[in-house]
Amino acid sequence: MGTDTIKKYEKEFLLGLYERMFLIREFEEQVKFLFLEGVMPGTIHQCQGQEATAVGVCTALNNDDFITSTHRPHGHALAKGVSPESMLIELFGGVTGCCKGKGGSMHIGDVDKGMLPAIAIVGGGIPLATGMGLAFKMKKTPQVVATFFGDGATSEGAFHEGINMAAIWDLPVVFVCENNFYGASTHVNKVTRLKCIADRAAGYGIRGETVDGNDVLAVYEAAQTAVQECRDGKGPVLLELETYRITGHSRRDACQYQPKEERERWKNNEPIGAFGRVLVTRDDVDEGDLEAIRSQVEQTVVSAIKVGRSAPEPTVADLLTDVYA
Amino acid sequence: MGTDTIKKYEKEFLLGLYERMFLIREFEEQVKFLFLEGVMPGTIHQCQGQEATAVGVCTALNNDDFITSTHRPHGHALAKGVSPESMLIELFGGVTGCCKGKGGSMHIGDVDKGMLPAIAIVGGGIPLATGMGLAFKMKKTPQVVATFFGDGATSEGAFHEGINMAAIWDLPVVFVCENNFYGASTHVNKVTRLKCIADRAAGYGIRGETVDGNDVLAVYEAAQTAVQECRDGKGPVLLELETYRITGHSRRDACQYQPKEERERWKNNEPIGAFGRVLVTRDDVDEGDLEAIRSQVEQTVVSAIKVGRSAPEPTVADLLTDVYA
Amino acid sequence: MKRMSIAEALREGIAEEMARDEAVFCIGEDISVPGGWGGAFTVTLGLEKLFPDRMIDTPIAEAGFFGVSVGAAVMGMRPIADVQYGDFLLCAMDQIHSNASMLRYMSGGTVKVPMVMRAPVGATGRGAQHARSTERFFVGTPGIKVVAVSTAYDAKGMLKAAVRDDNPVMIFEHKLLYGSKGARAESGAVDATSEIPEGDYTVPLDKAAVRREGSDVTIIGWLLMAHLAASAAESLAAEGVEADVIDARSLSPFDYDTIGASVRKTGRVVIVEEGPKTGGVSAELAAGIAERFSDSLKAPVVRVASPDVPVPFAPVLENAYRPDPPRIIAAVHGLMR
Amino acid sequence: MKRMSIAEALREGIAEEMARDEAVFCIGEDISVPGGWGGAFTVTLGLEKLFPDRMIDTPIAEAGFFGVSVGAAVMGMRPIADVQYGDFLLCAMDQIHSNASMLRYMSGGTVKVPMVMRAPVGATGRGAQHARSTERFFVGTPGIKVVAVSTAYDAKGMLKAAVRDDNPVMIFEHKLLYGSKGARAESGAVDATSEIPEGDYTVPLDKAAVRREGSDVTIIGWLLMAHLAASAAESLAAEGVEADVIDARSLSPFDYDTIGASVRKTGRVVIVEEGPKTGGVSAELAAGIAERFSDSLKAPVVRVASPDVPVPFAPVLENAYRPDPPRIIAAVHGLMR
Ligand SMILES: Cc1ncc(C[n+]2csc(CCOP(=O)(O)OP(=O)(O)O)c2C)c(N)n1
Ligand SMILES: Cc1ncc(C[n+]2csc(CCOP(=O)(O)OP(=O)(O)O)c2C)c(N)n1
Ligand SMILES: [Mg+2]
Ligand SMILES: [Mg+2]
Repeated sequence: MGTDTIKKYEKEFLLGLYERMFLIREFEEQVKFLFLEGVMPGTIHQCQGQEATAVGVCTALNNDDFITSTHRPHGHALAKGVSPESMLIELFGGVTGCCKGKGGSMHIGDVDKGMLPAIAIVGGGIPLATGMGLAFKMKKTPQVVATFFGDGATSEGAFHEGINMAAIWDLPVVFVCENNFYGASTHVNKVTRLKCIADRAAGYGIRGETVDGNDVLAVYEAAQTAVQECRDGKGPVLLELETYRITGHSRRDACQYQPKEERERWKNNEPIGAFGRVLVTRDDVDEGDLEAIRSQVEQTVVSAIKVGRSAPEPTVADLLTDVYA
Repeated sequence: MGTDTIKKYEKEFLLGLYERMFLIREFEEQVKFLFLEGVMPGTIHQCQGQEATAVGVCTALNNDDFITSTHRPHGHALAKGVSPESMLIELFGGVTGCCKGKGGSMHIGDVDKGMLPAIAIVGGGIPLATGMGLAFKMKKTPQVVATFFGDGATSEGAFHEGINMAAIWDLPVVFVCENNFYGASTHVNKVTRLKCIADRAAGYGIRGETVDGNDVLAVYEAAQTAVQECRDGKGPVLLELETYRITGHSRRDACQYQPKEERERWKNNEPIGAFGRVLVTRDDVDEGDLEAIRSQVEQTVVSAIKVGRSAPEPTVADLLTDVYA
Repeated sequence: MKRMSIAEALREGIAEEMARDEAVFCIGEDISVPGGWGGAFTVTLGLEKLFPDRMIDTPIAEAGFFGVSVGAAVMGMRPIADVQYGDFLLCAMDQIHSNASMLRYMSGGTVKVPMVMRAPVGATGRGAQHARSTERFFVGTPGIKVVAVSTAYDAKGMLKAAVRDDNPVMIFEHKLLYGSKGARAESGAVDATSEIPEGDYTVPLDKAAVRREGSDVTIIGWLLMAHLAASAAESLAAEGVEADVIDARSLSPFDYDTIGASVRKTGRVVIVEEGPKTGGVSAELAAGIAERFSDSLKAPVVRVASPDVPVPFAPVLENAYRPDPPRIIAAVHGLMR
Repeated sequence: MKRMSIAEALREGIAEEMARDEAVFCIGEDISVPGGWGGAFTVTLGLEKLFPDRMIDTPIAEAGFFGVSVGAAVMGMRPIADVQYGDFLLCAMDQIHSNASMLRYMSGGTVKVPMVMRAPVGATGRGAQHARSTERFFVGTPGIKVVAVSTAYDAKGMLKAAVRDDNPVMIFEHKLLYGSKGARAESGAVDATSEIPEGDYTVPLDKAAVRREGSDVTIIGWLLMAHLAASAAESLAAEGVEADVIDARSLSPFDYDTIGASVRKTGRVVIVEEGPKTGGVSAELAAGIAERFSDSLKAPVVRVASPDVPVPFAPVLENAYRPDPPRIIAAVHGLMR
């Protein structure tokens, strides 16, 4: 993440990236707290440390572009513009949540914001993204879909089938692999002989690229290029974003399968701090600007939590609705 | 298929290859005839034109090595040593067939000869082969498994999942893709962007190789190398054997989706005639030797058909047996 | 009016719906290859000439193209996904069950998935893996509607209703009923042709059909078994036993109005199902009838189904596997005793 | 004797079988990663220390590793395949149904497939895709045996019997019954611990268990529902209604001897099932009981199950989805009227 790159952009744009990344971090940290406190139901998969992938990719998309997501969807949703209130209500099982309390953490989504309800079956959302790309192509709209999935998902048959069909039909789909080096507790080196997942692209005759997923601008630029290729009918593209979750896989995971020094190294390289350090090298940004953003975001999350906690629950009658259209 | 290569081998060995290929051809032609005559039940998928792949690969295997097969298994079975009688009885639904009449054409197999009952779900047999390789590795036996599948099967998730696991565990599995350029009526160019299927190997970090699948010696030598690599713990390997079926996909298929001149070209290059032409360039082989083999094989098939047609049918009581061990 | 086979009627229905609505498209393996067969049973033969951009031939990748259909449907398209054999639905099971059927509910009703799935079932001399009656895996799946068509009239009408429905609809078809012709004809085929009226019509997805009226016993079947039930009923009539024959047709939900009216009249029920008895569709039907109409039942519901074995290849075994009129008649005799 | 949870009992059973027979091995996702969790619910925790070569962590590829298990089994190994959530069986459906269950039959009995499949089911606050009760997809699948374990004693004994069986055996386990500890503990868990005897024992795969005796009504459940049935029975006893509580336990085949003895005694049956009512396991059970024991039935069999909806996330909805003692009691009251 160079101080040169950072000069190419408007201040507002850069601070916007910072703000959205910090929103994700703060959201996740508060949710973790609520969860450990025992007031939040369910199980959660969080993305602390991976904020740059969600924000970098989604910033390269238009409002009417789409994303699909996984069991770890909070960051993607916030980055695509799903409101923190509607998400927190959902996490608390409230009837006014983005899925009326029927989805929960693993199925967060909001089609009005361009996000399909997340698919928690690993790899299971990938063919859907191909289908969305097919719809865009058949309808001749200029929309693009970015489909997030993990390193672990690339071992699933659904990945293979979905990406191959997007390739043969030249569909506008950006396949975004967030390689955080672990699928649950299993290191990626145990599940593929390849050095990098972007090399899988060769098996489908499409372009693949490995990017520093903790560098939000690098992600943004790679995503922009990929999105443009897709809009130009030159898709699909496979983007591998190398990152790390600096929290557990789910729930109360102590991550004992990760070497301590690896964990420390990545913690020191987490994307928000790193971006902040580069940001302040600009003449027109100082630590105070960042601090102001952070405290404003903290306020946003605090009040969203308040909304979430006090949202009305569904009634038992709601159990039977929304099965059929 | 060079006249040089042909000199490296013993006459008996070469005539054996010829004999087994011709056995497959004759078997298939007679079965086709019986089928069109209406005396043979079921549906059939035949392999005329693809004899060199089956024979080349299986000749590189030991008796206690294994193969798995597909909806198009007759050639593989004959090449691995399953008896023509037991197969014909099976095709006629006889109780003394290799699967007691319960399997039929698409599930031909005989574990005593090293052939699992064929799996007719496209791609579905591939993970089984990986599991067989895993068993050999865990039991520390030197056995190898060769798994046959078509070009069409490489689009299935089962292919991806199965080959990847064999790769990460270094299993003794030869993945044999018989690329006959069509999956049913669909040309391989419509279902992958790749120029050749062997390139898929790169996605799994294993060695891939494209071989002239109508050259039985080329197939044999490539298979031998692959099998040896597997025995040495350096597997798996993906072999792509380019060939062509000079008969229909199944039943009464007139192959109108294949360009006529393409069909003609391959017919002229069918492996048995081609091998015969090279064989007779040896001083110690002449057309009479080949003729003798052919008429002996014809006898074998005629008498196998006789056995097949007159084999006793199962009784209704057999319906309920063999469900559980 | 013209007489059509199920394959022809489906083809005409698909063509009409594609002409009516640009969002409708077909997707599947070998469905529109020039010189090919129009799917495994000729249903889509030639449609690529009419709709060159909306006939999508896929790789052999069922999970993939069912998932693709879901994604396209959510974005406003109306895919008709064609699986060559109902057995291969199992390859796509996760996409159908986890995504197609549940997305609407998980999204709190903000998403809809208007897709049609077509699957040929039935034992037809092909051995165990191309023969299963896979209705059982989808009946009772919340979010999916399931129908089974046994006449050309229903095939066209229900196909059209399914395309217009905003939910995933699975249509089961039977290989022996298509009336596929030429090289794709099936031995042992049964005539399921109908007079097809001119012009647009639909057949509701939630109504059973009474194929024959009688007051002594109710015989319920679907697909091939509806035909065999009718033929058994003819034989029974010759001996003076008059059967109501109901083509259950809508398998999810069942039409308990039609079924109930018959049960209240006859008090005796035989359900005929191709496929292993245990855990089949007729288990639900039998339990559902017993729950609703036990006061009218003169005897427990009888299920005539296949034994609990995979489908065998040998014709003599396959014929014994498939319920047939003699077995249906014997069951009725047992009930009338 | 020592008191053990289901997770501990399964672990001990697996370890004993692996020690007894070198062909036994475990395969699945995250089952033996050092520093990991021993599978999603701690069942295999630490076993890699005892059997470093026979604990196989796989990529996330359910169809793949179930297929791998089939292949290994056919070659003489005895895999225990662990799926993290019963929902993911749907990803492997084709491998299980087309290969594991049918290979023996298709081969005319020349091949056997001795494999164990373990699957945790049940709604536990995780939303629709990690919550399904997938027993229904396997009950009645010819070639597969299906059991469901609701006590630690049974878990160990049936696991061991399953490993020794020469057929594919699917073991369903319930997330709320494991007694997983520490970071993997489940909120809402129910005590399913047992005293586990020293030494080897097995529990047959085809016998139901009578958990409580009474003569007024038979309540049949399995997994969590067996516990809730027992608890409902206690409340009923307080009002003078004595229930036989049967843990169906062996779901394929059902133990109609044990069930029949109870039905003949009580004449009234309530079946309790987690999962959508239509097309569930209790459909078969209800139909099967009606067929066999109708002379003893004083009223039609009653099914208490979940409504026909996917599993909702909000706790208030999930609790309404899951059958509970009040609903069981109400069903019994309805029957006794
Ligand atoms: C089909 C399927 N198998 C297994 C799981 C259980 N599971 C949930 S998340 C996870 C790991 C996913 O790893 P990866 O794709 O790398 O994503 P990450 O969690 O690292 O974001 C697993 C195994 C699942 N949800 N779906
Ligand atoms: C999962 C599955 N999908 C579809 C089919 C139907 N089908 C049978 S053979 C075949 C084509 C297979 O092509 P390929 O793998 O190239 O083998 P080939 O027939 O050329 O030998 C198809 C689509 C099947 N048997 N299984
Ligand atoms: Mg990961
Ligand atoms: Mg092919």
